[in-house]
Amino acid sequence: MGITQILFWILTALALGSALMVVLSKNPVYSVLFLIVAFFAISGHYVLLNAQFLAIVNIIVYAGAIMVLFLFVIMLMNLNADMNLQKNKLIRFAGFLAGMCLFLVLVAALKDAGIKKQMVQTSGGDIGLIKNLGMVLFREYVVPFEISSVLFLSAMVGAVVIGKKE
Amino acid sequence: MIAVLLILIPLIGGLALFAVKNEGSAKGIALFTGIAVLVISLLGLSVMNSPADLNCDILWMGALNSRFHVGLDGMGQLLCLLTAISFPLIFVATWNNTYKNAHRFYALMLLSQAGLMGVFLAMDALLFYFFWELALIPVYFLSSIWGGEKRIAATFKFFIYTFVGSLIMLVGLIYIYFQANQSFDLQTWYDLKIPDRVQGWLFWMLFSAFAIKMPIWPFHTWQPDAYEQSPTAVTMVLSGIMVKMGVFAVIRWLAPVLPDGFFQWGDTVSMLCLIGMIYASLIAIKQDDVKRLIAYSSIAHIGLMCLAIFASNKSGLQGTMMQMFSHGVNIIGLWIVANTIETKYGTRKLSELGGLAQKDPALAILLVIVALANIALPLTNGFVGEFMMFNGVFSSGVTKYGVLDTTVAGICIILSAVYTLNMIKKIFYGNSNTLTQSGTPTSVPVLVSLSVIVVLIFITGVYPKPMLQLTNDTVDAILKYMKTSI
Amino acid sequence: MPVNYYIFVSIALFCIGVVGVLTRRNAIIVFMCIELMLNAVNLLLVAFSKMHHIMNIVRDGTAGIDGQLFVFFIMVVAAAEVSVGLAIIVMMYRNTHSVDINFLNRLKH
Amino acid sequence: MTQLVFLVPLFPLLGFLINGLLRRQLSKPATGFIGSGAILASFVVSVLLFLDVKAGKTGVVELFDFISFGKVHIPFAFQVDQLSSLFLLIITGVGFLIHLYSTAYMHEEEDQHFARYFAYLNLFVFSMLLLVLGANYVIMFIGWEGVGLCSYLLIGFWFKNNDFNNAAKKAFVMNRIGDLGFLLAVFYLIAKVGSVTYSEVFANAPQLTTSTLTIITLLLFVGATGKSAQIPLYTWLPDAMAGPTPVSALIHAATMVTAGIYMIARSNILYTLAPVSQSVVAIIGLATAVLAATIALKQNDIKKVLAYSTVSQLGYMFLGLGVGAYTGAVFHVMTHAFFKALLFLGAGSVIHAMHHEQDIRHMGGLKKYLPVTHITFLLGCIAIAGIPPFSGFFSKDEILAAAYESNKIFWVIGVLTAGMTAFYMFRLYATTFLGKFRGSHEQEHHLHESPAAMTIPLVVLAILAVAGGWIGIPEVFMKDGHWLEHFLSPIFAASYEVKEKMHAAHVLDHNTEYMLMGASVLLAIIAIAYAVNKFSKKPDLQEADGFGKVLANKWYADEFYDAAVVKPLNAFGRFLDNVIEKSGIDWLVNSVGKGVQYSSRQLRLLQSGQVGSYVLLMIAGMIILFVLQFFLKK
Amino acid sequence: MNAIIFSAIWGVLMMFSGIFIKTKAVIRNLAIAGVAILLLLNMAELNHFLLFHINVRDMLAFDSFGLLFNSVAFACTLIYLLLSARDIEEVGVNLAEYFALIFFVLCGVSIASSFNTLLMLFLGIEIISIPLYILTGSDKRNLKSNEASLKYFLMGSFSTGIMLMGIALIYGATGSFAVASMAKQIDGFAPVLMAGLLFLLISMSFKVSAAPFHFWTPDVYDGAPTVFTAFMATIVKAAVFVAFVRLFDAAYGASLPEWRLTIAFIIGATLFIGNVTAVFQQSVKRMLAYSSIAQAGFMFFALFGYNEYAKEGIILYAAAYSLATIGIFAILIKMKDYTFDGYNGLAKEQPLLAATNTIFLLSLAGIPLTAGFFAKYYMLTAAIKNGAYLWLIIFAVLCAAISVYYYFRVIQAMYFKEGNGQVKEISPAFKIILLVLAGIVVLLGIFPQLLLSHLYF
Repeated sequence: MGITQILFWILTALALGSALMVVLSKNPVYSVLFLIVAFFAISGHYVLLNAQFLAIVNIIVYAGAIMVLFLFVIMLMNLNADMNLQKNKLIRFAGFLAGMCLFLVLVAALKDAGIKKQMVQTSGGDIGLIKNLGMVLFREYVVPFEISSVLFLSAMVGAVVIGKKE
Repeated sequence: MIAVLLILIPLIGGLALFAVKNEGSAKGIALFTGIAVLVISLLGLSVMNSPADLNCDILWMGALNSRFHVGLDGMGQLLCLLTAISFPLIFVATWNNTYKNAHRFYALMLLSQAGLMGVFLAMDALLFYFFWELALIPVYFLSSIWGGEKRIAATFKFFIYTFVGSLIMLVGLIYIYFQANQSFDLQTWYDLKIPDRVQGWLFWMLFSAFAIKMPIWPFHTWQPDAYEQSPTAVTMVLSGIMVKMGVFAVIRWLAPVLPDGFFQWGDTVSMLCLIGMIYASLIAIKQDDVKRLIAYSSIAHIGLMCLAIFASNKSGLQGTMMQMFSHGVNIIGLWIVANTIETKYGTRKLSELGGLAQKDPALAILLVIVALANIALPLTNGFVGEFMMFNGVFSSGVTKYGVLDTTVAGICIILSAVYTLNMIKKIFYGNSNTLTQSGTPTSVPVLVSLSVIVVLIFITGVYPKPMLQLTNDTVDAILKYMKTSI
Repeated sequence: MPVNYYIFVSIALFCIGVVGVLTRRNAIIVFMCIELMLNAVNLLLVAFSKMHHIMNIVRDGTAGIDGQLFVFFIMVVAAAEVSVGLAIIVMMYRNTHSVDINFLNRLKH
Repeated sequence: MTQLVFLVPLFPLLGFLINGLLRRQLSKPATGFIGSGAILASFVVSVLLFLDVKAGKTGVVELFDFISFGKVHIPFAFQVDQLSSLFLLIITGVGFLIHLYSTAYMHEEEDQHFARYFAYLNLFVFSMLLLVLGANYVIMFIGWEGVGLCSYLLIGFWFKNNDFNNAAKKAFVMNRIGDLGFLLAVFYLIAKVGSVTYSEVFANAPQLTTSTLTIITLLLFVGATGKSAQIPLYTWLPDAMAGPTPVSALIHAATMVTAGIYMIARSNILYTLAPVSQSVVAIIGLATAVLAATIALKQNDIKKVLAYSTVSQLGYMFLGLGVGAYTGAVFHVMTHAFFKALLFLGAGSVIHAMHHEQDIRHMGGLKKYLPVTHITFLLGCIAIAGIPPFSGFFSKDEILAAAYESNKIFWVIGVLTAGMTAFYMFRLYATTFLGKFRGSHEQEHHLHESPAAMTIPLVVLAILAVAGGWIGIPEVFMKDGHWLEHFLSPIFAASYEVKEKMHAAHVLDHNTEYMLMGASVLLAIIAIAYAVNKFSKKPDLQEADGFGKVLANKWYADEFYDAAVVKPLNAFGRFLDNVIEKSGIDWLVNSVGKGVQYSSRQLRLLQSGQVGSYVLLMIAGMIILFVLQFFLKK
Repeated sequence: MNAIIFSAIWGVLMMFSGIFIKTKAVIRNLAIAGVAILLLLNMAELNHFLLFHINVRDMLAFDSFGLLFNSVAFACTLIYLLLSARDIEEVGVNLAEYFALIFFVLCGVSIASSFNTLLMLFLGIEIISIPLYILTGSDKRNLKSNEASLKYFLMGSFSTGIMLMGIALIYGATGSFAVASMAKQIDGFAPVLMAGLLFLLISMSFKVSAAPFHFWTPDVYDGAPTVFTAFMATIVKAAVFVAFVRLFDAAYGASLPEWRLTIAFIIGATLFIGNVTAVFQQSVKRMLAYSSIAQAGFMFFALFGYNEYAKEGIILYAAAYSLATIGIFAILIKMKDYTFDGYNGLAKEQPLLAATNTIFLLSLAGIPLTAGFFAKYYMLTAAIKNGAYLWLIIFAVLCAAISVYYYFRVIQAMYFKEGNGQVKEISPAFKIILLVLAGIVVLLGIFPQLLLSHLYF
């Protein structure tokens, strides 16, 4: 087992564990913090896959910007100790069960032997570098890039419409 | 040309009537339109009866390969004539009825006429379905707006019931469309050979719509309620013409198109018809409401027609056609009387009436004639049709049970006498009571329309030859496609 | 690494997100779980991207790069969604002083 | 002349139309004149036709195509031959007399009802003529149903009385039951022969199998039982006495009820070829004769007695047909028409005089008040009792002789019935005309002989009742005395031919025949003597008891039908309406609607308004789809 | 391309118009003019007239199918704005922003109808969804609107997650996002592809509110301001369907028989739940929400029997359904009482409204002589042509019969029941446009090829 494998398993354990904690934490603030941990773990996977750009963006955008926004909102609303968990144990259990079932079904559906042969290149390949990504993004993907500006515009207008005091 | 006019005139008349607010002129225009249609229909029978005059075939929807193909064959002529005669009669007979928003009433009446004409004229399956539904909508509104107390529920039941049937029919029609190499043309369908097994279930898809429309037991329960609750003028349309749509459709769109399915299920359907006939007759005997009585009697009569169609021979089919016309005329006559009594005495209960023959002898005589025609007394129109139908059933070559069927159906002849005479007795005979004491002779329009009906009854009853000749070729053609011997 | 490892990890993360959506009532936490689901997808996309890269590197030097670009677009959209989503949650909080997703329950049946 | 046969029914039809349409405008004399005149005109044409036929000129006149489909053609055609021309004479002749009689009898009615009466009566004659004249079974059926209709209309002529209406309805419905049999027979003919025209049917009859013929003839006979009031469909006829008395005379005695006999006589070849049917006809006829005679013994209504007597006599005629005495049956039809019409008209005269009293217990001693009526009625009674040389004797004797030939038991029962007939007729006569008057004073005060319009027909009919039999004097009395048999022989020729083929003809020797006649006449005389003796002095006024009560109540036949058929049918109808229709089919239909609404109410609960449960359900849906797509799909 | 660019530009324009223009009428007219121009430009592109020549690198494909649908969508929007633009003013103060958002949605619609890669599909769907979250919650003081917005947003994002999972798996299996390459996968990746397609199918089903992923629909349609419900329930839903059909063109079409059972399940559930639940509703608005679910069930037949009839049919269905529903909503907005009883006696008070409403309802019910008939007809034809699953088709027509029940309840209330249906003030122009709309519905009901023949130019 090489270093890559060891790192893979450590990061995976970290990601899954913190993801579970997001769901299980009673305090929303803890949830946010665990989510940030999970994001870092995922970024670690990106690094492992030599997707450097995404690793950085993930940390900056997700862990940095978005999660801070979440934290900010939670703090603003002073929600750190409220009715976190569903009072109805039955529904909670049902939810958990449904999630597990979904997982099992998906695993059962995808456990086909054929896919095991395909390997993922780790710590190599340079497509994840900013230079290469940028080249393709602004050549091939310029139309979607521009169109996503419409998305931003509408999100911006929306946030204003919703947030503005009348 | 004739065919198009038959649809177009009532359509235009109906649409124009929405704009006429005055009740009197609305009635006048409606009657005028009705008579114009009648004239056109007669023209088609007499002078302008070359195929070029009678048919019209233009492309309607290229993508679907559907054509606006309307035309008149013998059976079409007969039913269009019935429709054309019925509406003026109905207008005249209900001349003294007053309706709120009369112009709309008459407009919708004429629209339903256009729809009915379309059904009888369509030579293209999609067009046929189109008109099949279109005829229903105005009637739904007519009944629901101007009907009796429980009109909304009753007519809605009627609507849903028939709608379910026709949707299932639509599925069947589309299926055949693909079988026929994407064609809706009637002739193409006639030449089609669909596998037996497919025909077996396809038959029910089409027949369910027709059975509900006719109606065949046990799909009939919409009918008494609808007849009872509709304004009588609409009931006349419903029972006089609309139920014929079902019979007509079986002859034109079912039997020649799906002959194998037709024969496979012939005995089953015949049994339903027979059960329905006996059942309806027995219930009719116990009815106290004139409208319901006539409604059940109609079920029994239609059952016989359906039975005769399934006999699949010339006598049965021609008898059915004859009877479609006769029953249409006769039952309208019965409704006219029912309407007259209801408007005058405010009741339809047999038990509350009596002794009207003293007060209103003319009406009594006319009713007796119409009622007797309805129970097929010889020399009236009803006899010719029923005789031929019974004979057809009896000598049917496609079933082993012809004799049995005829005998059981024959019991209805007896039962029909019972309930008809009961009705006559309870309305007209006996002593008058407080309600009927104030009776006055019937108004002229009613008498005129009834007289016309009586004249028709005798003309077609004594000398049915022209009508039989009219339908002769149609029947031969249909039998040819059904591949049974004539 | 075999690709099925990544697939199952992603699915696991995804399902954890789903369970979170199912079991939590705090709108913000629910939303966070949805973000977790998106991240699971991102991880999967990157893994596939590298898988396709190694499969097709001979034919095309930049093979598999569109997977990573797609992740980029997902982040973009996620960011936009977050801005709108938080605005909606804040609006609701303003009106009801609650972020319980079941608190408002006027629309039903 | 034959070509003008259409005139015969045309006159009554015109009479019907004129009287019917102008009933408010015409005065009574005008109406009466038109009504009777139309029949008289027919009678004249009939006589001319008869003469033609007698000269051998028979034929079929085709007026127009009535119904034709495929290979089947049913023309509207009239057949003029011996049988039909004879019936024409009876119908128009007796019919005219009764019309004439009616002008006086119905004089109390209002103008329009008077006209209505004559219109109906003319319509009846028209239908009856169609029945007789038709050259095929369908035209016969037209008349067949038409007379039924007229019978219905005339029985219910006084429509204010609901009992009368019910009687009318009963008559019509029972006739219809028979008609169904008739129709089925017609369909059988069409199916087997391809034609309903007499000539073709009879020509093809030998080719048909016996079973087919048996079925056809039995079905036809069902029709006859309805129209001619035989077991089991006879109960309408006594009730039909609700109609005006001349109507009873014309329709329910002289003409309509004999339609069944006419029909079988017409189809004689079919019956001859189907011996089973013949036996059935004979047995039913005899049974009816006995049954009706027993009932007549205890009836107190003057018309009811006559009605049961009619049923009984009709039974006789069927017996005659059944044993192959076609001529005899037709002969009896004719004589019966004379004397029964006479009796009914006489009864009408009595009723007229008694102000619509019909119960003989309230009569008595009318001899002196109504001399003409009395004499003619007595003649009629003697004729029906079968005393030679009155007409009834000849015709009845012919039937009895044939019965003896066929089966001795038939003869024995027949003779006993004849004795009963004599008994109850003279019971009637004695109670009515002899003894003391038992009615109210007011009635007595008003008693008077009827006007000439009524007595003239009585006299004419009396003459016919006495002398009518002389056209059929049996061989034993006079060689070639049976003129009627010669006249009708072309009609029955085929039958006789077949019969001779089947079993060697053995004609009764003269001694046996004398003996048979003697027995029946003797019995009749004894019965008459006993009856006159008993009832002229001490009429039987009490309610009957014991077996007599059973007879007085007509063997409880009506009650039996009511309990066995009418009530169950009504109950079944109610059951269908209330249970099957309302709580069965309609309930089912409605519960589809209710079911949709119910599931709507339940289904909307899924929409709980909670995001958590929505997502849960969505996940469940996803799992289902995955399972479907991955694991269940074939 | 004309439409995408122009709608984005006009959206921005509308955004700024709120700052510079204070008169509501001008803003309104500007928006209407924008849609009209949009419509014209799109028609022009349908006739091969392009404003811009942009190398889209196969990310988008402009074929007559998508363009024709765009035209239908824009025309519907135009009618919608003509009928209901005044009512938008009553929702809140941010009039210009609402219009801007509508234009952005239209931009998303244009993308969804012409995408050629899953990336564009994703972006298109998101561009449609995000403004709708906002519009749903635009009635800020109204708790129902808040609730609807939150539910819509949470469930919408959730389904976005599912869609992305699907796209990721498809990418994994095929190595490309291009629609054209979706049919073939790397060896051994068949289950991955199928799982991906199934995820995609589920999320698209969510967007078109097919059962069992429809739960958001009634609540959101009910809670959103009625004017925006009208927009969401018609144009947007149709657009997603068109996107769905495009997806089927390549991805599912190749292996359609494999998908029939799943789709049949969805159709059955959708028809049943939509129709049956609608029966019980007391509010016409909520009934229309369920009705839209039911109609989606019928539109699904286009996917079920994917053939030439399906493509023609979905356009016709989109037009028929949108036009009729817009009309019904426009009248509903004018009602003072949204329950069925609120319509009682409307025929007497407002005969024209009642008459046109009747035509629209008949169209939804699929009665001949209205566009709705041919729409349903095409769907049935498409399904029957394959000859399989006839029971499903029978079930569908039975459900259509149930739909008559709730549609006709409105007609019954208007015509047959006593009462005086209260309406707000109605301008003559409104009536005229309604009449025109009804005319179009009837015209398409007699000559559907007026619309469909454009598909083949």
